[in-house]
Amino acid sequence: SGEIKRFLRDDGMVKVSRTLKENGWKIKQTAEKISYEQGREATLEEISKLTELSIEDIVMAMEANVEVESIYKSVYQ
Amino acid sequence: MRNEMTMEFDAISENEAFARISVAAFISFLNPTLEEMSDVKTAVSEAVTNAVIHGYDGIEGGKVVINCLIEKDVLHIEVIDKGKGIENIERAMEPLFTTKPELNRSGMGFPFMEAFMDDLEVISEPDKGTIVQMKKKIGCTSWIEDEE
Amino acid sequence: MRNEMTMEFDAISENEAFARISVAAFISFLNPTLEEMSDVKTAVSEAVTNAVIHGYDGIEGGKVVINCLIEKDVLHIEVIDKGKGIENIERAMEPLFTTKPELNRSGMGFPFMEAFMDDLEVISEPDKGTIVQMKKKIGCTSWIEDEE
Ligand SMILES: Nc1ncnc2c1ncn2[C@@H]1O[C@H](COP(=O)(O)OP(=O)(O)O)[C@@H](O)[C@H]1O
Ligand SMILES: Nc1ncnc2c1ncn2[C@@H]1O[C@H](COP(=O)(O)OP(=O)(O)O)[C@@H](O)[C@H]1O
Ligand SMILES: [Mg+2]
Ligand SMILES: [Mg+2]
Repeated sequence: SGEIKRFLRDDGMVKVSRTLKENGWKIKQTAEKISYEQGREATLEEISKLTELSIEDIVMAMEANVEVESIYKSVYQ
Repeated sequence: MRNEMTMEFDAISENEAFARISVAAFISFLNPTLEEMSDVKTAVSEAVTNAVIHGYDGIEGGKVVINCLIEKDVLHIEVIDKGKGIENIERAMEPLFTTKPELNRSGMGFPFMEAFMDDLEVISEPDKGTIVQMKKKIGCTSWIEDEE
Repeated sequence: MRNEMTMEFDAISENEAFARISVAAFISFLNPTLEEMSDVKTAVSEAVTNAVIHGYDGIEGGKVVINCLIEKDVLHIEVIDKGKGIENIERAMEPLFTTKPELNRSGMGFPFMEAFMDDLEVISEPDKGTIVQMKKKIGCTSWIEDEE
């Protein structure tokens, strides 16, 4: 729908979404691994150490994921 | 530890992502989990969207203010608009209640804020505006322990 | 298109990343290239670091203000502190000039801001504070062309 198109067009971050999405995948894998091993949620610092991504990159990558989720949300609305 | 920020921006939907990312970046040094970060982002998104869509519905030039205060491991957020205000706050906070069904609003903004944050308070006056106050404890305090 | 935001935060080094990310998020709807984005982030980082390290050197409770205005495809940024100020602005802006060699400062903050932005102006008064004004045209205007 127009909503999704506007969304993709308006957001400059879509341009960098490939790396961000790859990072997003790496972050989620790592978070799952930590929470499986520790029996609790992984923190930003722990994820940063294991992925060698900066806190800043993790914040941005998680934003890219939010966007993917929002796109799905608008699709199913 | 105390850290404070405040931001004010044009009430346009393009700024919703900006607000959400800024708050996420602001709290990141508290060492949150991904889930805590995403909870806070969802709550901020809903509150800012409400300010833009409902508060300034049809009003040009509105501004949204976000105040963030971190005190120890508790995050306090206020999202403020000077728009139309809410007549019946209790009813507005009920799940599925919306005054904009035509925009596909789900009426789940306030229930989400309530679910994802530890505390939610809404102060509003018709034609004066709305203040949404939220609190959340960020669980992992390793950063604070590291402080000398 | 016009879009404006202003933010104020505690002058602590933890907030430098927050400021940089926020400005990046604010300009992202202008559809910048990665390079433009990174240029702006570098300039903001340098200006905020200067406010914290030089402006409020040894002063508790200082605040940094960032004003951002997007007018068409031009970004205007102001980074403001109410700290010590600069006695000789011309000399301060010279490459490699630093009053803090002991902190491994490179003296390249102002030269970087000048290189990465299209325009740099510094207004300062001893014991009043410093205003760093920067401008940059963001090249990709597809978003603006698409507007009806
Ligand atoms: N900032 C605000 N200003 C004015 N009215 C608001 C504001 N926020 C919420 N409301 C009112 O409360 C209702 C419920 O809000 P919410 O739970 O977010 O659902 P929705 O946004 O999907 O309608 C809205 O439909 C609107 O009538
Ligand atoms: N906001 C400020 N307040 C006071 N002095 C400043 C400020 N910004 C810069 N200066 C002065 O200008 C000098 C040069 O700044 P800069 O080029 O960023 O180099 P550096 O930060 O590495 O010293 C600083 O060493 C300092 O003396
Ligand atoms: Mg809502
Ligand atoms: Mg410097």
